[in-house]
Amino acid sequence: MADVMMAEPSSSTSALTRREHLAKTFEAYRAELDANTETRERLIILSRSITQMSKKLIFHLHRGATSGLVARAKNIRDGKGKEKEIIANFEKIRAELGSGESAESFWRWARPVSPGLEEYIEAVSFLFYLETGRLISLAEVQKGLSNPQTEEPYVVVTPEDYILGMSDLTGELMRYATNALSTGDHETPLAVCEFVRTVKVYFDGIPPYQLHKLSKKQDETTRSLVKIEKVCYSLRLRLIEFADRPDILRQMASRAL
Amino acid sequence: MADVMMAEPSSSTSALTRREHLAKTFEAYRAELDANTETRERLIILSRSITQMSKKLIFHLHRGATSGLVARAKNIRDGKGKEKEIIANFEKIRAELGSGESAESFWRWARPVSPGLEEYIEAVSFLFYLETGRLISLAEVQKGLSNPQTEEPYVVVTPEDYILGMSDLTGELMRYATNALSTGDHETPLAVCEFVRTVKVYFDGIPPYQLHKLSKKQDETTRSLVKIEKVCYSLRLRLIEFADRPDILRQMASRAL
Amino acid sequence: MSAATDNKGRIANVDATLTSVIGQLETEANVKKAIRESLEPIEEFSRSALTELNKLHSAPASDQAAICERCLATVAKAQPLWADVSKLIPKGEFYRYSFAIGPLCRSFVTSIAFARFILHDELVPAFTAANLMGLGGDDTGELQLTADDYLQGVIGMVNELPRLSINAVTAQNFALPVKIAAFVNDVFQSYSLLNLRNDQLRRRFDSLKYDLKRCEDVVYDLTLRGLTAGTAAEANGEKTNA
Amino acid sequence: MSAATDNKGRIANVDATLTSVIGQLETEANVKKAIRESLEPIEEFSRSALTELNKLHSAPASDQAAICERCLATVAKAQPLWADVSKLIPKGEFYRYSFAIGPLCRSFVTSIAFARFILHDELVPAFTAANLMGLGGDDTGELQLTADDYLQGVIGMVNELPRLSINAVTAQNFALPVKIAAFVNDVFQSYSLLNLRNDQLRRRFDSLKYDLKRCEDVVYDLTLRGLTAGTAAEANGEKTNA
Amino acid sequence: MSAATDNKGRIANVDATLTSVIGQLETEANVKKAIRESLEPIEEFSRSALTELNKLHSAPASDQAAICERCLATVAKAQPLWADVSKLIPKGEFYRYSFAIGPLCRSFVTSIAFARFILHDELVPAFTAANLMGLGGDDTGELQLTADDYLQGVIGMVNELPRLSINAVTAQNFALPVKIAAFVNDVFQSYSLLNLRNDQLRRRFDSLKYDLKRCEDVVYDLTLRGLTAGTAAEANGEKTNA
Amino acid sequence: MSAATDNKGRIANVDATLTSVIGQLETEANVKKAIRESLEPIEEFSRSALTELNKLHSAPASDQAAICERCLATVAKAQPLWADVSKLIPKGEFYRYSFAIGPLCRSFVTSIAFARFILHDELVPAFTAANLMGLGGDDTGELQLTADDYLQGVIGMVNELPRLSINAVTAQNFALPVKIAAFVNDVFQSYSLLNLRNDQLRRRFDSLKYDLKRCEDVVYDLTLRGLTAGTAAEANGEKTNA
Amino acid sequence: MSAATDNKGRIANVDATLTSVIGQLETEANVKKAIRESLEPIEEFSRSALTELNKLHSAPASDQAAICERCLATVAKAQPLWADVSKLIPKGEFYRYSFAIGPLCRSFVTSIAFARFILHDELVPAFTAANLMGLGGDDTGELQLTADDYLQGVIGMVNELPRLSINAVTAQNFALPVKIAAFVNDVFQSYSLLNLRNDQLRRRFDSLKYDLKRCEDVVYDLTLRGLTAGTAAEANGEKTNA
Amino acid sequence: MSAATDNKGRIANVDATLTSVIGQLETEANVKKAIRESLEPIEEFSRSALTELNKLHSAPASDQAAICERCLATVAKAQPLWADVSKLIPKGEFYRYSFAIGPLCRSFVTSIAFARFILHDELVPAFTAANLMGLGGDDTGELQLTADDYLQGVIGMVNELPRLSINAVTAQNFALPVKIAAFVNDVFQSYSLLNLRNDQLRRRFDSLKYDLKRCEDVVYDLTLRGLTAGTAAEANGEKTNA
Ligand SMILES: [Mn+2]
Ligand SMILES: [Mn+2]
Repeated sequence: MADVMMAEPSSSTSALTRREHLAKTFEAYRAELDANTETRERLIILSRSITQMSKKLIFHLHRGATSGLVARAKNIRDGKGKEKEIIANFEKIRAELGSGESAESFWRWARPVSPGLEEYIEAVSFLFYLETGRLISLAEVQKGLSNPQTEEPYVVVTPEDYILGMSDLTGELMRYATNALSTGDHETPLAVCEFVRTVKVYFDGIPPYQLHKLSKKQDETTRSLVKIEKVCYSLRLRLIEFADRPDILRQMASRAL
Repeated sequence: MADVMMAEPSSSTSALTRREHLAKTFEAYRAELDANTETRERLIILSRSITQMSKKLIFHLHRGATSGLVARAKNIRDGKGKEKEIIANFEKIRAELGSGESAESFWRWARPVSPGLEEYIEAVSFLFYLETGRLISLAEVQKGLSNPQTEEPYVVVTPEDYILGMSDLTGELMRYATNALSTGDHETPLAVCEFVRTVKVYFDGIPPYQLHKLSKKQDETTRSLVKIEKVCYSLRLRLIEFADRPDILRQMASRAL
Repeated sequence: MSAATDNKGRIANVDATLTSVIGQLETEANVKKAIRESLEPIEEFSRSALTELNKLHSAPASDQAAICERCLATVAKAQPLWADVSKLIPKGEFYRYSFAIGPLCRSFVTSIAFARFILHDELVPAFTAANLMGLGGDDTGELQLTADDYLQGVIGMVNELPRLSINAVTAQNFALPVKIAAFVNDVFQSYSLLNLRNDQLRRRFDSLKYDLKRCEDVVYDLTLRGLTAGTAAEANGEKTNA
Repeated sequence: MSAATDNKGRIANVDATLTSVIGQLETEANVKKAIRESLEPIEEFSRSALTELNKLHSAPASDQAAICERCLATVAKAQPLWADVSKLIPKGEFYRYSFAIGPLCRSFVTSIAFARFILHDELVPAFTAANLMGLGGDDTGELQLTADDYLQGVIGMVNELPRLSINAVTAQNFALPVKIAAFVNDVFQSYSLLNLRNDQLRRRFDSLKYDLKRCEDVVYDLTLRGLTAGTAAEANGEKTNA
Repeated sequence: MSAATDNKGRIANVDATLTSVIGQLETEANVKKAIRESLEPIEEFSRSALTELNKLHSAPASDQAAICERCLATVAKAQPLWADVSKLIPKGEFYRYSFAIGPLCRSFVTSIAFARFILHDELVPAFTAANLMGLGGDDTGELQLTADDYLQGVIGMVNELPRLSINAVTAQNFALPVKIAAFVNDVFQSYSLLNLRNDQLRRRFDSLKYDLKRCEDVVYDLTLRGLTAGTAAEANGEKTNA
Repeated sequence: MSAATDNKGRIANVDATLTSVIGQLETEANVKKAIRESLEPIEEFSRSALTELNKLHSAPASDQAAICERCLATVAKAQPLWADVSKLIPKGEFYRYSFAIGPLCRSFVTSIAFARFILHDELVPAFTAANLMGLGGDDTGELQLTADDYLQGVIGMVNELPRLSINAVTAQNFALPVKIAAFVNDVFQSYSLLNLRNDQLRRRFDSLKYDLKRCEDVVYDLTLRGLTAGTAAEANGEKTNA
Repeated sequence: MSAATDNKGRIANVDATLTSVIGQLETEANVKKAIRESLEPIEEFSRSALTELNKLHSAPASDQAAICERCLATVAKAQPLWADVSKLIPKGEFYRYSFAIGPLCRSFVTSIAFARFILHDELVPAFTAANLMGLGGDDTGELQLTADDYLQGVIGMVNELPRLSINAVTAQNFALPVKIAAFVNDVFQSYSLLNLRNDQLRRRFDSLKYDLKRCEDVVYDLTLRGLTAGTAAEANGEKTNA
Repeated sequence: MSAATDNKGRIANVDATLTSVIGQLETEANVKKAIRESLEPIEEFSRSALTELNKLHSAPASDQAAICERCLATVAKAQPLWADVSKLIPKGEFYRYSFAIGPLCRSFVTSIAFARFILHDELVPAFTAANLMGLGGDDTGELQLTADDYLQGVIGMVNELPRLSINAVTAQNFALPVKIAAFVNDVFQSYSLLNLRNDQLRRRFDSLKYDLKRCEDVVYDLTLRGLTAGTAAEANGEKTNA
């Protein structure tokens, strides 16, 4: 037992040595983990702010979407200004991640950024649809989120992000089509219906294992499509009833504006 | 029909009048809602930051909790410094809400603030327990979160917040008791066990309808208590086996430090 | 021995602290309960006001004003009761208990806005609504009609209008649907000005567009059949005076 | 007619855009699949390394070094295979696929740290572990052993030590438990320096304290029965040389 | 040795106690099963009654009375079977098994109330409904139609009316929608005066408002097209005097 | 005119019918509320009894009997209150309200079975438990302790025993764990012979196996350290003869 | 020494036993994988068939027959592939793998039933559906279309009909909604006579009532506007005679 | 008129089709019910076998063989009953009903493997287990013991061993824990060499590691106290040579 007693001091000295050595290493790990936590927090804040601004942009666009041509053009111009402000936040995200050498790090931080990114894609695709009647492409979204000079992306837009964003777009289009009906606009619902139906058919073809999150969103898209189809249905019934009184139809439509 | 046609212009003029009037009112509402959203976002950021810092403080305290007396005292001193930094964030929350006249508004924003507040209460009560071996009281928590001059609270701590925070404290005490056992400290587990058991008995007496969130946390407290009781059980078996060899027990205990 | 004393001291401290905080919790629970009970008689009036308005759907046009007046009179009867509620709310804590008061406020706004629309073809301002409810006086202290409750209450009222429009046609009252459609259109455009979060107000706002569509449809139907002649002028002309 | 053309144009645009993006999605899915398949033979080695180490529990002390060497040799056999994985990962996208690579890295760290502890009584540094795995060379490109994977892998190894400590006693090897307890104590204190989030690492760290307790208990048991005499000196003396 | 006796005693005690209690549970399970089986033939009649009523949706107005009479006749056929159910229920335990009997009662009330509304334009009282089902006699013992089941059955019947109203129009029967709207309005008005605390019932009753709207929509569509001539005046004109 | 009469008649009929039925529902709701309120003071005693038993976990062996006696005394204090509950329950409707009474009964059975096990090393029979609660007399009418509630209460008590076993060791009471393990073993053995069809109960009873294991673990730890001398032989030695 | 032999013997025995059993499991896993892979090209056809049918929603009446023929042609293309699946299934083990085959069968039944309804106004019998899929021949062995899969497929098809009815109106095809409503009514009537015990199927079938309502609503809208002339009389007039 | 014929034809077609298919479903439901009932008496024997084995936990070493023999005898009594089950299963449909038969097979395997381990220190092969159950004869047709059920049954048996090890110590039987630990180690080692893809089985097999640890703990406790003299050397010494 004396041996044990004697062994103790040397044991604890040597333990201290290894422990001290480990402590130095782990203090470096602590610094790294703490820095990561802070980066993540800053990115979450930026992402939340992008979400807020994108939601606002969508409301803004709905406000102008059913106005007359001139007001509509101005609304879209203003919308583009708001979009620029959002992009400035993506620039800040890029600055947060560093650039050039450490470009890869975007993937490391994709998770905290993605909620904002998805909402932005929804907003920008709505803006694009209202302006051009077309579906924005992934390349166009990515271009908007890249440095205009260097073409370096602020954040990378994956097909997943794009598809999920488009899926949300169908919900906004449903609102747009329904609002349009009340203003007597009889073409928008039919165009939107065709558009959403096409998107849905394409997305239905994506095997679930390739994009798990889509299946829940497809249910939402289906609900939106059914609502749009009902709008088109009412519209058809109305057009039939007014077939011999186009004057009244015109008058009612202008009344709403 | 001509009547209708004639009625139209006047109708739309008057509609514009009412609509313009409403627009002015609702633009004011928009400003109010937008301002609320921004305030909420700023509070969420502060609350998240308080959560992070409180978690760090808890880790810091665990690091020193099983050291020798001197190191332990220094650890607690350092911990108090960290607590001050957290309190500075609560001061910022108060500044965000305005003071004096608009003091009421805290209740309006309690929801975004509460996650950080709960985590802070957990941290400060752990600090207090390590320093004094006592349970911090609601009044003491509130005092720490009040302006030292005016005694105006930065945020109001409700009995709910306090109780939920104490419930979380039992989890940290469980970790503390288990860590203490490995360092040969035979008193801490027994003291913690008695402490947690008392807290649990009191909380068991709270009718569920008075504090709905507690029941899930009580399950967690029960799990913690059972773990502490197992630690005490092992401790008892060990003490019995070493009853005639207190020297070895002492030696082993010192070895761990 | 000092350890034993320490231990006893610690336990005593725990006992005292927890007993006190659980006491506080109970006090709060009692305040909540008292507030809820003080709201019960007011809820009774709120229900009566809505039941009164419900008669609009089967009443002839000539009875509508009287129904609305009775509804506002019922709302007015609740006014003195708010003071009792107010007394129970500690200073500065209105928002702590607004979860219990809010739904009731919304229901009153719905009734008031409905009656005022029928009577004056207007969207009652929040300030006026609060006054009619009896809030904002000296004896109702911090009680207030929040913007959110006002905005939700108004939507609740718009949700009733498609039904009224349709029943008006059944009762051969062809002026009311025109008046309703113009009003709902204005309200919808106003709400469109807001930037909403994903909360209840947003969900309720989303429902407005269907109400608008339905009310417009009725006007389409009437116009097609030449049933709005004259009445449209009547309804709109009045509106400019309101 | 221009509307019709417009419409056709719009549909064509939608078709082209969606076909392209779904193609990209598929390409990605294929990359993911290819990476997973390229990892399979490596996983085979990882499993073998762990199975080899498993023999420590029933082997006599004299065989332990050989077992650990064989384990490290197995790990080494996987080295050239990482280049195949690396080739599949597009530049800058390591973290995009780390969800698939991470678990494997952790498992290797567990094996390596275990073997190196038995052989050299040390906690293998992350840099060394990565080298032994074959990461960090020119042909493994951006592949890396992340701090998180290293830290989790080490805990996975510590989780095995209480069992080894107990089986060592059964096999009359009384030196190893003392060595283990000292090591686990050092590792635990090191991890205590970290501020963890509520993630998997935190949960695994929480488990460490029970391992430490169990390992200490064995030393208590041996000390009480005077079974550590000499061996303690042996184990600790060696440690200072390590 | 006394310990041994104690032990044996305790084992016997535990055994006897548990065996007796679990025996009771088995008996109860058997009663439940027997009751369920005795309900099966009654369910058959209940299904037939509903299937018969289902024909109302596609039948001409002239066939409706006959359909309803056949429905009530089917209900009557089930009357003698309730005695068998009653015999299985131990004294004082009706409410123990009401979870199994209730849904069936509701379904019968739905059929009866539906048929009586078509035949007599009335809301069948609970007492009458119970009689038509065959409950309340000497041989049905404690079996009873609870207030809750009656109300749920009535709501179930009102839920069917909007569909009938729409199909009546398709079948060129323009009088029925007016009669239906008036009836649903009466039910809804009476209900809204009452302060119903039971939550599940309240939610179902609230659903009536939706049914009422749909019934009113049909009357609106008919009025607009002048298809309610006579009937509308009859039903609505009088309502205003009420 | 006859239509008008009809209409008025129908409205009156609907009104009368619904008012009467909803009146019944109100009455029932009031009975429920009254019963719940009458149970509140009893619940207070039930909570006190459990709090008293909770002291067993930290008490020395010498205090246990006194604690259990106090627990049973608390249970006894509730006896006269059951008569108040009984008066509120209409004849034949015990099972209508058993959802409110059951949980309380289970809690009492848990307390009683716990105390009786500590005092007399027995599984209290359902009949005795009911008597100790004060049920089964003339003044408690249809109130009864159902087999299901009794069994659930017993399981609830057994679930507490592993914790008590562990805490007994901490409090240096080495006889209790042996007694507990033998008792839980008896309950488990008796149960496993029975074919329990009730699924919820079956799942709870299956959980007993886990409790039994934990109790056996404690006895194992004591045996290894020679701390069961006498008691172990007593309980186990005899068991082998059984 | 005999112990050593025993030990070695036991290890060898354990090893041999487990290796052989796990080998069997591997074989089964491989069969499963092979079956799943053999189903993939068939799934492709199944998806194409549905995509083709999807065009019905926007096509004019004149294109419908062609769409349905193309759909059935696509289904037919899958016929020869079933033989490959069949070869993989060991004798007597169809039901072991039906979990993988079933969903595909349901999807085919949905397509076939849909196309046959549009083309021939019939509910395709299970036997015919199986034939069109290519099941039931000599080369498809034990493969079969189960009653459950057939029924679920049929329900899946009926669930699509309300949407088609609405889109038909948009596309100015006013005959189809009448045909659809009559068909859904037939399915619903037939079903409601049957006593389906399978709970999942029952719930799905109950959902048909909601589909029926939606289809009837469309016919109502058309009737009101005089758009069913001819077709309505045809379908409904006859129904009343049935 | 031809439309009328068509309509009637379609209704008849729909009716016939659904009636036939739902008839098939009823038949299947009846087969399922019959199988379940035919399994009940077998389950009785299965329960008895397990209850018999349960006595091992408190029996002295000398009684163990007799207990195991009685257990196997009980299993044997169930043999003739399987023929009744077999007769109920239509040709080729064993796997359709294996969900009901599987759990019972697993339970028998658990009993058999347990008894054979105690008696012969072996892992009973699947073939032998099936024979002892009475499967595989001419009269049991397609009934079989699947590899999956066999393995799950074996794991179920290993899960019992830590408890037996601990109770053996309590009963002063120090040889059994050593034998158990060696056996569990063998099972675990054999398994860890295999690459098991089946997820549920994998998870259960992973649980074995926990069982192994507990068994090793017991041997550790005995070794430490010198209670394994002879046996430990016997079992462990040889293991190192293996
Ligand atoms: Mn959106
Ligand atoms: Mn915590």
